Amino acid sequence: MNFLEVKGLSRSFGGLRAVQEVSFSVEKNAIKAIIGPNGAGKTTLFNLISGALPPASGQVFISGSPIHGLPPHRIARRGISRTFQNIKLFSRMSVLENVMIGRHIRSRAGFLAAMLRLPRTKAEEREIRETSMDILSLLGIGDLADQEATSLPFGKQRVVEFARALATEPDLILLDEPAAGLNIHETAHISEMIMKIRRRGITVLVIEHDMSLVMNISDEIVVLSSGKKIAEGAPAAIQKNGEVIRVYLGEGDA
Amino acid sequence: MLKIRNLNAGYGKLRVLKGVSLHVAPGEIVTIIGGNGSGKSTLLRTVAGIVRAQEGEIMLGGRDISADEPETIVSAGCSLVPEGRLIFNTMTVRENLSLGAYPRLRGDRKTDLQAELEVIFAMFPRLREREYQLGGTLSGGEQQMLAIGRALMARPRLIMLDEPSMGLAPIIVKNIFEEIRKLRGAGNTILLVEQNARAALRIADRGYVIETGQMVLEGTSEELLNNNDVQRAYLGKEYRSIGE
Amino acid sequence: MPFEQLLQYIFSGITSGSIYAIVAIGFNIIYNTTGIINFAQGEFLMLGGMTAISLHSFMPLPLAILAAVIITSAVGALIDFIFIRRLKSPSVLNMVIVTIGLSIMIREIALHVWDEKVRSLPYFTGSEVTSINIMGAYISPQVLWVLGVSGVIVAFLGVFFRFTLTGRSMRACASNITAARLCGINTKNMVTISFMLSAAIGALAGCVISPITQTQYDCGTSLAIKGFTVAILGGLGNSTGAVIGGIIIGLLEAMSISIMPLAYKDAISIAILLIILFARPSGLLGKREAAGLKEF
Amino acid sequence: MSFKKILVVFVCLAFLAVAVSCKKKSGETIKIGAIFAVTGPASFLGAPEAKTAQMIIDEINSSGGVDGKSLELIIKDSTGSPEKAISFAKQLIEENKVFAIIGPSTSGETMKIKAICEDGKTILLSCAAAEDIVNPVAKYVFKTPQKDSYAAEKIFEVMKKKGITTIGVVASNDGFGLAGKKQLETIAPKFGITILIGEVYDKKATDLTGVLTKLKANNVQAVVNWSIVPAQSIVPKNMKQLNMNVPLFQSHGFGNIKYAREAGAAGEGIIFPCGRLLIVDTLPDNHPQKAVLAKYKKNYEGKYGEDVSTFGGHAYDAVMILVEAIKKAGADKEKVRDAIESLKGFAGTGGIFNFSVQDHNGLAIDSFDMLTVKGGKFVKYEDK
Amino acid sequence: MRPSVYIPVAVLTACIIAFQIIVSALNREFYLTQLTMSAYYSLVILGLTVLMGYAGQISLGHAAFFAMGGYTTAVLTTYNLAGAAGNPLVKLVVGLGLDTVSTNAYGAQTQHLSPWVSLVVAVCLTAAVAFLIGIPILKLKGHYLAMATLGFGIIVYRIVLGTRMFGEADGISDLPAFRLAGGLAVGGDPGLRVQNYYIAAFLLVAGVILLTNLIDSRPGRALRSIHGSEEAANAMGVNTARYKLSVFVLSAVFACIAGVFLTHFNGGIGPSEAEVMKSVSYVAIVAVGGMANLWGALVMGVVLNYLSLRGYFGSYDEFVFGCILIVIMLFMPEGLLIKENFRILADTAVRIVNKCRAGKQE
Repeated sequence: MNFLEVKGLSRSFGGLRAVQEVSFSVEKNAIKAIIGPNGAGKTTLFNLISGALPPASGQVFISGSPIHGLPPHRIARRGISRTFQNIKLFSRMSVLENVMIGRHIRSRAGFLAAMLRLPRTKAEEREIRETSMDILSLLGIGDLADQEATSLPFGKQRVVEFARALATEPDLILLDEPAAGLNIHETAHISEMIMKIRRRGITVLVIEHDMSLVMNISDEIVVLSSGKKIAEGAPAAIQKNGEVIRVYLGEGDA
Repeated sequence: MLKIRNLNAGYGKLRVLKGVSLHVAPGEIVTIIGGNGSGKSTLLRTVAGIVRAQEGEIMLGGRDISADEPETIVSAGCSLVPEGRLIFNTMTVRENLSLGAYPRLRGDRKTDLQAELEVIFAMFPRLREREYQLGGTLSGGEQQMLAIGRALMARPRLIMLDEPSMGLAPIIVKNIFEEIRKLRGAGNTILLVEQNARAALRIADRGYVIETGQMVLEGTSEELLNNNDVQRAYLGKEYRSIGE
Repeated sequence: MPFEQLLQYIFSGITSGSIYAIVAIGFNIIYNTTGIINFAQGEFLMLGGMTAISLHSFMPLPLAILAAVIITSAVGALIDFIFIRRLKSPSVLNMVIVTIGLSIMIREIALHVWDEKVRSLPYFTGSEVTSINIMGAYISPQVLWVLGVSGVIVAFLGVFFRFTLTGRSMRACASNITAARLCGINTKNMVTISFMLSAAIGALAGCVISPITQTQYDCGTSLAIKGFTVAILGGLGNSTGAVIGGIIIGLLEAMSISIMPLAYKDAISIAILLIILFARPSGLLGKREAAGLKEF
Repeated sequence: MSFKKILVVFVCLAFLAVAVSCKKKSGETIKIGAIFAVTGPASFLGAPEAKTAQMIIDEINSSGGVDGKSLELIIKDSTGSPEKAISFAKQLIEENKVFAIIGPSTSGETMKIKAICEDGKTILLSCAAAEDIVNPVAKYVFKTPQKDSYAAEKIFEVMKKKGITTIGVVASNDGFGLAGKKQLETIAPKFGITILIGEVYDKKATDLTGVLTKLKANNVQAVVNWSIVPAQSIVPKNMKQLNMNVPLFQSHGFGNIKYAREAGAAGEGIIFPCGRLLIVDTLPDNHPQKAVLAKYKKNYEGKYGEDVSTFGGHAYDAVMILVEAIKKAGADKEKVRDAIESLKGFAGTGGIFNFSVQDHNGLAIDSFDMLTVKGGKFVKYEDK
Repeated sequence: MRPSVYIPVAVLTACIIAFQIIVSALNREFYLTQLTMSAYYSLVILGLTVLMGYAGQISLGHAAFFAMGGYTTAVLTTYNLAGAAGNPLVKLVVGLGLDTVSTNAYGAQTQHLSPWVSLVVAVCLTAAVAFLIGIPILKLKGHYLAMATLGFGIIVYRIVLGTRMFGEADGISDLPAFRLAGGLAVGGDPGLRVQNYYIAAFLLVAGVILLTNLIDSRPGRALRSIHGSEEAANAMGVNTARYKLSVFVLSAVFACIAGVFLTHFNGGIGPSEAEVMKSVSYVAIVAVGGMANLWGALVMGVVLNYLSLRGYFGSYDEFVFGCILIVIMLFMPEGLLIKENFRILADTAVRIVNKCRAGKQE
């Protein structure tokens, strides 16, 4: 049984059929990349998997149990975490606090306990803080903990988003263009981090444009075009796929 | 025609462009390629006046427009076809196009709108068929044509196109690029930002490569197409060579 | 219920409904170009009415109304120049608070300029006792004026937005402000025009309803709340929606009177509005996405 | 930026100034507090009341004061909100140590501060109408407007003569309207009159055709509108608009010629009970109130350039009763209170006041006359 | 966790005590009356700040919750139990010892429900109503949310104004004092003034501590994340609908408690407490205080209400309020009491001092 199983997922907006009958699966602890031209429906696909959008039809299974149609916060509790293409960090909160939100599903203090600051809550809070700091240090931005997250440079914000997603201790992480807007060094750093994540036993699904990154890290690639899956396979196979070359890489002068 | 020197710009505290310089000569097609988030759209938006320039100068035909409002810049002859097209969904094709001529209609009420529309319709016959249809009901390619047509209605000296191929099927992309090539033939100057680097470089005279808000490379299209770094990062050359 | 009586309730509902609709349209004009609700909209009605009443003491009625409309739209422009333009990258909440502040200020200034007493313009045709019999129900000629002027305003706005360059550019601003700027439209001026236009419409409405409802320095607030209700019910930014919403609320109120204590009239109409909102979170004719876009 | 700096500093200084400043006045003065709804929804009561009170105090001071002492009036604007009235009452009693409080304008506010004045042993001369203010009698609380029940009785008397038996009542949803409606409902059976419909409208109502249609549908023989708000001129207009040709009775809240003028032609023939302030010109010279009324009307209209109203008259009576009592008893709160309680035959604008231990209003039913509108003027109503 | 949070609380407490000592020494204790009232209104504003500033949900109907608290206790504690001794419910209440006997202003004894009971009833009722209407209302956004909350406020106002049980336009008067424990009581008697000041101050300080704790905790962060990006918060596993609802209920309860206490302190309540303008002014004060700034809201709440309750600006009260709104929104959209403004003030003060010194030396 595959870890993540996507079956016949479809969704349209108005007349635009953003995702049509997309199916694929991801094995436990694999890195799978989704590529395709802008507007191919990649981000919509992520939104469907993470529950941000309900699918019009189709199913999503995680370890065999269905998660389609669940609200995003419930899906998050099933161990799926994500980052966003246009970075969505929480404004007016520090880097550390942003990452601490990631610990939300791993802690349980309620309103009353928090207001009264019960001993149990204090202990939990300490745990949240320490774990979050650990993650920041792991990703090498421990020194930024007290900065306001949204005032950081672009590259750092990506790392914070990463840290936040990791703090949920996910089984599956969805990365939406993690290298967008980053220079070559930062991209290299990101690719290292993705490998690090995988070593922790986390399955990775990544949307990316940077071909060098994609080809380097992914075990398998799904190619989308105009909402449809046009190819799936190992990087080497994808590179040879004529259809992919025609659609994705330009006007087929190969 | 357009000369940018040491331009800094961004949103709030975030600085996206860091000392960008470039120039476009009359009658040229110049393309800017770069990854997502590298600042190429911001560059066009800054020239158009939508994003405020924080530092540096933008000379359009010998005048600094870096502090001007967008409407002044349009009147000065520089139009932007924005990313995502941004047509007026709730208005008809005809209304969309006529608003493109807004600055001239305001200046001179007698402007022969119909004649101007005919020029655009001649260029994009599909739009004539859809003249009284609402903009929002057009297909992606038609919307892109409408956006370009709307910009042309202002009779710009310089047209800036932001990702015209975005979200379009390959065959439509091909058409759009064909139209762009024709525009140059008609004497327009074009600054093109494109993610589809190969297609862009193929119709451009010169190109720039932008990375995290800085120009890292400049050259003729030929040079850039053959540059190793460019091939690796933007043309997928590396694995293509593996494949070949 | 006999037919005449039903018709009488319908007249009553349409009268108040068309007043609400005019206020709501004023809201919509500004909302469309700026994305904010101008809570001082009711004060435009009050200002228009009050100015016309003052001017009427030494000039003929049509002239007084015209002058009042011009003066009020100048006030609208002034508000934009002095306050709205100064706001740099404001949040919706900031804008709302500013317009609330403006509404309070205009009201209090009016109190000290005019005093607390009620005033009214004379009936445009006929007098207080004139009454027209339509199929057994009675209606004052001034009500016909209100209906007529509302109709003219709606028609005028329809023509203005569809066929004039300025109107089209304002629609363009409503549709997509960035694209409008890229077309060379001076969006700031459009905001000024929208303030002037909605102030002028408000002032005209204030004059037409003055003989029936009378004008007092603080009559704007309750009208504004009703107008806001109607604008939301119809779907923000949608003028057709405003007219439909206004008539619905007006009729609902009139009908509720026939079966329920009058004291709960407002509570009933608003409760129904809430129920409609829960079913259709963007109002009757509102765009669904629009409701989600404008956040505080 | 520099402007912002100036602003920040300015705001801080302003707050500092507000915090530090303490108004201090001393000397041989008697402080009188006044709580009126000068602005806000009840401003048509509070504004003339405040103007009147200020005018009389100025007059008295310029003619040498009372007992050789000048009077100081501290007016507080409650905007008609009970919580503000509470705050001001406490402030006036404890901080300003006033001799007595005039006002508030509305019954809701008065009821809230009744106990406070009682506790603070400060005389309260309310300008609000509700009978609850003086029933049960509180030692220090008085009121000057006429009783609602008398007004209701007066109205019913006329109706009875006219042979009216079924009526509809509309009232505004403020203290005045609701109290009046209650009185009408209580007293109607005594006169054999049935109230078919009793409705309450919003004090800011702008159109009442709906509710009047309901009345019309029930074929009422007369309409009573009990309120003090501008809707008093809307009701007659709407009635004419609906071609409703039954007589309209209003309450003593109609005592402002402004409302009759707003109603225009529609206002003709409205019948209402009222004090005699508005028909002073037609009173015989030997009428005990004539001199008082004429003087007040002349002074007020001369000073403020607006028509006198019975609301201002309530404040006039309150101040004059207090002054009269101080003249008699000197500047001693307890003695003045006793003096008010024993005041007899005092001619005010509202009528002849005869206070007693049980009666802290002091007006009898003869304080009302029935008036009507004729030719845009108030005249005494004559039975036909 | 973060000691810095307790420093302002300590400073506030010190200020509260110092103020009382000073005014008592100067024999000007009457200042405390309106300060007490302002403190209760500020409690409403504190609750609203968490809802608006931190969770990003506007409410233009908060006066309704205040009124629900005030009216519930007013109705329950002015009902004379002795007059209905035969009623089984009354018997039960008396049997359980939930009644109290008070002496009213006219010297008569009345037997009524204990304010403790009415406090509990009011809080439960308000929480239940807030919960029930919150479910559909909080699904709305922006102007539509504003309208819905405004509408809720209007409905409550109309019910209060149109129902005989609530005294219609006159409201309810002659509430008994709320006897807490050990001789402490909330009531209008001048003798209770100092202790009432401390009771109100205690509630306010407790409110600030509780809310500060909340904001800097797991649920607090979740609320703030909703304001930052609802989508991202959701993706991190925050049940945004539930959190919005909880904070709505919480802030309603704050308003309700303030309503209960202030109504007992005032001895009565009128419909003006439920008016739309009241709700609007609460929202405006939150904005003026700086939205996501508990301390700003607290200070502005106390100061502005205090000035208004003292009638400082006479009939220009509203006008001044409008001016303050506009000026602050135009020039300091982040609020008046933010660090930057304090820095400007400090800088200017230092510069003035330096100038004076320089002047002296010359």
